[in-house]
Amino acid sequence: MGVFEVFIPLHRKGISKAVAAVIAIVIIIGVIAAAAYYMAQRPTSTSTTALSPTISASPTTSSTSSTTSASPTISSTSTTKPSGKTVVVYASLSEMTTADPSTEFSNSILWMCLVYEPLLWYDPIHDKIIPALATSYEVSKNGTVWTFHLRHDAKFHDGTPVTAQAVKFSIERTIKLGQGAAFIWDPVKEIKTPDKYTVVFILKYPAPLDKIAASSYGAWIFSPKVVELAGAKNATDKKVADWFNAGHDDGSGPYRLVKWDPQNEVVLEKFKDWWGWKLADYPMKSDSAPDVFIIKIVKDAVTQERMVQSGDIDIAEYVPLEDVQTLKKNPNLQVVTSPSFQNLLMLINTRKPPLDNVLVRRAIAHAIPYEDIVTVARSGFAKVASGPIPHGMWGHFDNLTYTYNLTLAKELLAKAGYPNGLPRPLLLTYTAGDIYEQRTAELIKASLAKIGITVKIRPMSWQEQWSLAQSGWNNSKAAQDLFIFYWWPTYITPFDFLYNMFDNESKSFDLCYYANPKFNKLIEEAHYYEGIDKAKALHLYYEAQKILYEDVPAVPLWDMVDIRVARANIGNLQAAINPAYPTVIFAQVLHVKAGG
Amino acid sequence: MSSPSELGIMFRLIRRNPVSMLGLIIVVTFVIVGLIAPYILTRPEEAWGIAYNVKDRFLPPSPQHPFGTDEYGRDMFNRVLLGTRFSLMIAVGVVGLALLIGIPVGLIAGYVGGKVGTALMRVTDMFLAFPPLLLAIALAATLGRGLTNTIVALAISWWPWYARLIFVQVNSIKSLPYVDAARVMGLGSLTIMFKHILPNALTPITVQAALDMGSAILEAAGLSFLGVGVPPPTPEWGLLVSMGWQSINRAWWISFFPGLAIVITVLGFNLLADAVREAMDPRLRKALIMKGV
Amino acid sequence: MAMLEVKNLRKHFPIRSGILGRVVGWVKAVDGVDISIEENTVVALVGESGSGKTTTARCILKLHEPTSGKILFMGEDITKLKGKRLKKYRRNVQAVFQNPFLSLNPRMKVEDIVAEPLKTHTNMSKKEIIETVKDLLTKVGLPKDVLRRYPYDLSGGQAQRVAIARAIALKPKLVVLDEPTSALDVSVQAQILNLLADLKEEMKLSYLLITHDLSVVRYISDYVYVMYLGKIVEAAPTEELFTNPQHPYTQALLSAVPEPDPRLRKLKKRIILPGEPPSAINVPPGCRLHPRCPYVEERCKRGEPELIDVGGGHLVRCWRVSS
Amino acid sequence: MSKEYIVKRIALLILVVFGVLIITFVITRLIPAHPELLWAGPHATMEQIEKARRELHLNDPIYVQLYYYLLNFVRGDWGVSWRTRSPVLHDVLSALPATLELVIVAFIIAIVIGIPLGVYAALRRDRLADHIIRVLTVLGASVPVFWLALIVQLVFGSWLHILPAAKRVDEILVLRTGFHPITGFYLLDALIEGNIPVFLDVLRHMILPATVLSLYPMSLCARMTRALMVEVLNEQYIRAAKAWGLPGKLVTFKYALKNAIAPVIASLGLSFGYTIIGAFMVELIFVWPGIGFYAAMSLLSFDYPAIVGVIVIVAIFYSVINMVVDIIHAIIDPRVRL
Repeated sequence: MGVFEVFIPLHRKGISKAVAAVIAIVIIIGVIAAAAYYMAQRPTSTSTTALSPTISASPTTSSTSSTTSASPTISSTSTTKPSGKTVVVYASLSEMTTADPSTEFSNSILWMCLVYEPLLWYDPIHDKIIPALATSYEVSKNGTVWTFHLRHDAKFHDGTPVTAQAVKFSIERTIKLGQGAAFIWDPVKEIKTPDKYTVVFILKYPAPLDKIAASSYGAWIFSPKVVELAGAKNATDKKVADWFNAGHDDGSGPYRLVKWDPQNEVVLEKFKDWWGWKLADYPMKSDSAPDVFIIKIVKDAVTQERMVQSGDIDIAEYVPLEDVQTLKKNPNLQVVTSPSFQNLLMLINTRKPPLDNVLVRRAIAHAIPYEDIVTVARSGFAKVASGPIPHGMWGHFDNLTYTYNLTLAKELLAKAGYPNGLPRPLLLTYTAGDIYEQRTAELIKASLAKIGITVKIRPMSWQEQWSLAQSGWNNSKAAQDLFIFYWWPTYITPFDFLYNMFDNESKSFDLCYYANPKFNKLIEEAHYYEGIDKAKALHLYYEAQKILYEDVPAVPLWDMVDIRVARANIGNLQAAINPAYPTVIFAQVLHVKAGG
Repeated sequence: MSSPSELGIMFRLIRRNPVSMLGLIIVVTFVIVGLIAPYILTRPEEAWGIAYNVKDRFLPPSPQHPFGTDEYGRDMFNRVLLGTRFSLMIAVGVVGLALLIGIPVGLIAGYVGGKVGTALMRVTDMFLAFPPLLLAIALAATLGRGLTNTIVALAISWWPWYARLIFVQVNSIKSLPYVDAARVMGLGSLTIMFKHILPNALTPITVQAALDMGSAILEAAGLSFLGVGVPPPTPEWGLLVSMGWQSINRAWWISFFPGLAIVITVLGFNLLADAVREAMDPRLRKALIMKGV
Repeated sequence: MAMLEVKNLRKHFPIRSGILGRVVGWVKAVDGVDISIEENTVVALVGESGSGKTTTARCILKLHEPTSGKILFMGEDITKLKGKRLKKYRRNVQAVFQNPFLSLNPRMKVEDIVAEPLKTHTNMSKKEIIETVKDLLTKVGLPKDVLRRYPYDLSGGQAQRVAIARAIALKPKLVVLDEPTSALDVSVQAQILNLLADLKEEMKLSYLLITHDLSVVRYISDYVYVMYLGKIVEAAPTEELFTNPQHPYTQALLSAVPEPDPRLRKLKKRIILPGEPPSAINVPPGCRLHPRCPYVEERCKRGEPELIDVGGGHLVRCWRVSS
Repeated sequence: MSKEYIVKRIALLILVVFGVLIITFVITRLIPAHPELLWAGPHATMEQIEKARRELHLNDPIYVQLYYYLLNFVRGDWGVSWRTRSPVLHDVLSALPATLELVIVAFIIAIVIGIPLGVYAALRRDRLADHIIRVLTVLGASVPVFWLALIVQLVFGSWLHILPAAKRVDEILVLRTGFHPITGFYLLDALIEGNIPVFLDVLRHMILPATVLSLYPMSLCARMTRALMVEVLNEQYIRAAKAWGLPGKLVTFKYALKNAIAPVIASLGLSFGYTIIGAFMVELIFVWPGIGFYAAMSLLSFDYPAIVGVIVIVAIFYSVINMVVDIIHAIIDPRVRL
């Protein structure tokens, strides 16, 4: 009986106690409700809340659970208090991954771009190289010797200067570890350091090393002192990686890592000694950049939308696209769009009848309602693809779109010998859980039905889907017919798209099983000339894409347009976004105004 | 305990109570609509997901579109209507398959008994150690999305309940004299199991199973909502709610109406189940029969 | 040689306990029983509930596997029978159970119930079967219109007639009657007993009658076995047993039978055994009856007496008789 | 209360947990064509896939795989989630308090409202109030929890702005007041630290999800209470008590409720299973950082090590709760012992 005396105190003491208990519970609920109501009435804090001085500067943040900053307190909602610091909160959809700049190949790009610097930045919209740690560079005629000149005033966060040795050290560590994006350095035979501020790369074969050096992954420069700080034997010792992953950084960027809680938030604080702050005309900095930049993990779009509306966050990575039109009307908010180099394609199994017939593939290409897909799948926030190279990127051409023409599609199908449609249903796979792929797939199913092609759509986990597609190399009959597929480049070159998806040497991702020696030769040559003769390279890339247009191994569907919704007082947001570095907000160029 | 007039008594009891009658009406309507849904659609192509209408996206409910339209401009009323059929298929499929597995297991465990019976019931217990739906979630995640897979996943997490019920029934029936009589007559074990034991054990289980269909619909919807159930563009109700979630701020109706359909249907089954449970309570029934119901 | 001979039959049920189901003891339901039944005779097996009489019958019907002992039917040990020969045995030995409603499958019509043994054991055509079923029903005194009825539509007497029809359908040699009338109204009891007696003569049947109702025994049986706690304590031809009971237990049983003649009622002395019958788990040492026996002596506690023939087929298991 | 019963019940629990592990092994290791691919995650390198293959012992016979599977579970090595890149056991355990807090509050709501509702219905048996309560409780068991969560979130969070629509606490407030979770149970932590604003804020955040989640156990609780109260009220000694002239209400509470309580607790134990699965969906919708959210996110991204971890921990938890409920039930009502 013992248990229940505690639980229901009614049966022993009789009615008065029972009534008292009920009354007490009612009162408690009442108090809670009243408190809740009171809290609801309290005005919510507005954006760019200012922190009073106590986000501590000690970079010794350890592990995920503990926070270094000893209870930071926020003084008021105004930004301009003399003692206050400006804070910008950016909501990321995904958790951060690792913190090792050599091997990270995922979401941590979000802050690494602010904490670490490469030799160069790349502005793909204007096809322009922006100096970073290197102020200038030269390339030899045959494209195999690249010389970079470093700036003299750059410092790592540990206070040591950025030198040629540090560059060599960083890149060699990345190459030796051989993980993540290390493959970008594949062309490099040797790195030489003739003097303190000059780095020379000797290549095995010509490659656009300027763009490689500006890669979004694997190109970070960090201080050689990390070996000592980590208490490690050498650069590749696991202790170094552990030291990074415990939440330490030693880059040279405008911000430093002060809190590392990868599942909840990452706090960055201005690095006062950054060389860029002092340069008057450097494009990638602002005089009113935020003092503190917080990356907060908010895993769903609807919540991000609410939080940016209430001012709990300043910039949302992602809101439901359907709602963007409404958000644009809100005077407290701004909506910034920018091209993204992520595109969606439908890979066709070119070895499985009847899709081995190019006429059938062309018929399919002309039966897809590209405009409708963009409207429904992305609420208009995408561009109808023209070739596999996305809009805004060097190597993109505007005349490679297939027209949506059902009559033509039917004619082509009839010519291929299927006047009444295909004899068997086609299996289309897409990644389960991806709403854009799902909507695209549904529309393709609906429109192909109009020319007599039945499509069975099957959402699958990426792994299953990929292994199913892989099996197509041995037995193309067993594999899927159509495969909805995203691509985005590791570093910005058309070769990345064309080689990976359409060169049969690339077994991992040429999941059209497309093999065309002529095409392979064209893109190889184009890649060769990219660093030497851009015009010639461009022409070759165009020829290659025309072959794809005729052969239709895949149907490019749309190129993503990124949306950022931010509080209106976050200035210069457009310039802080660069499609070569997806999801990154370059906080150092933001103008943060008071109020909001 | 299992005379054919049992259903008659049950029906008389249900008719007496307006709330139970409501349940019956809902269930009957659901079954009828589920059967004829594909033939009464006004926009069948939109319902089946092979037509869309971009300029009619996100229209709020109106006489023309009673449940509004979705992000493809498809009429939600037609989608929900067709969804009735999928829910019916799932309900019947899950319960049917679960019976198909559960009955033999329970029957063998109960009739054969001994080590085989104990082993079978231990296995059943292990399946029952999972909270409802959890095992189905695990299975669905492994099998991949699809109508059949959803049914299989749910049925596999479901059969132990029926195995249990049958086991208990068989255990009480197998010691009845007519089973002894059958053995003395020289009938084989299979004949005894299927001719003498099973028909007498079946009534309570089939009634229970029919009423469980409501829960099957609810659980299938849950699987779809978690993204491991039926794949789009199938207009399964749970999936429709899940799909509408994305645009709930702009168009609440996309999620609202399919959810309402689930609520009403499951409510119907549960009200009926409630009434039947009361009717099967022997004490109550005796009292009512004596009153001359 | 008798038609059915039960020799030293034992049936012990294990008692299990704990998670692993360890056997912690045994219920010695039948503990060394010998019975023999001649052709066209009625043998009764009487005793209180728990005496093992039903278990004995179930062993004979092969509803239980005996722990040890032999059951010879026409000279053949049936305890290990399987397959065709078991089927042949089944054909020869049938049963009628106590509660007619529980012994008839509620989901089958009367015609199907009675036809079932015919379908199982003969190659008769459908038509022949129906004819046979009709004959059988007539034989047990049921009207034709019951054919299409379900058991719950019948009265208790009618239902028991159906059960009897089913039992005799294959013209068996032996029918085990397990309390065939105790669930019926008194008026119906007599009818059923008469029917059974008629059938016995007509079809040359033997009965093994299991009952605790001694008036039934006296009415129908030729020979009586009395069981107590798994053992036969007395056996004799019916009249001999009723007029000259030797074992204290039998005497007590008989004293409980209501005397039909009112003049004799007052003369009859009721013998009441003190206490409840001990459970078959803890069988008392020595004579099983000694804790309750009014004539208990020292020797009764020490050793168990043998079954002694006191003449005229009258067997008694009591120290008072054997000395 | 016999010791033997508890020992037996614990032995059964161990057996069941073992069974749960075997079933999950079969489902997630033997059914998929390439478990190593699922384990390694999307965009995994060949090296990572090979590593996963080695870790899963896929080149060994099945019984060896099973041996290592069980061994690793016992050792606490539950694999690494490729979505969060941290050990699954760590993820699961750190998410557990949030869910437990939510579920406990939901159950408190369920009991506090459900039992009085059931008692009231029983006292007003067959009258209008009883019928209304009956329909409401049946409704409570018929509403898909995810739909209700979406609707209340939309109405109270987005349209009326009365209550927070997502998350566990206002993080700016956390930052401002320097709140540091200790146990992971925020209500408790806030009280320990004397941080009243955070306490109230956590409570406010909890109202919507906990209420939605409490609906099912509340319905069950009310129905059970009603049924048992009706039965107990009919029993002889209640009539006798009335005849003796005790005040009616006292009799009702003192005797009837006391006798009805044990089965109600048992039924709440049973509804725990439904509630925890409901939490998967409710947490997903309310972005509640508990095990349900973790599970739902893992499902959406097919993060197998995490899915398996969640399934095992939830199944074990459920079995333990069932055992505890059984034992409590047996203490209260010795007749139910099996």
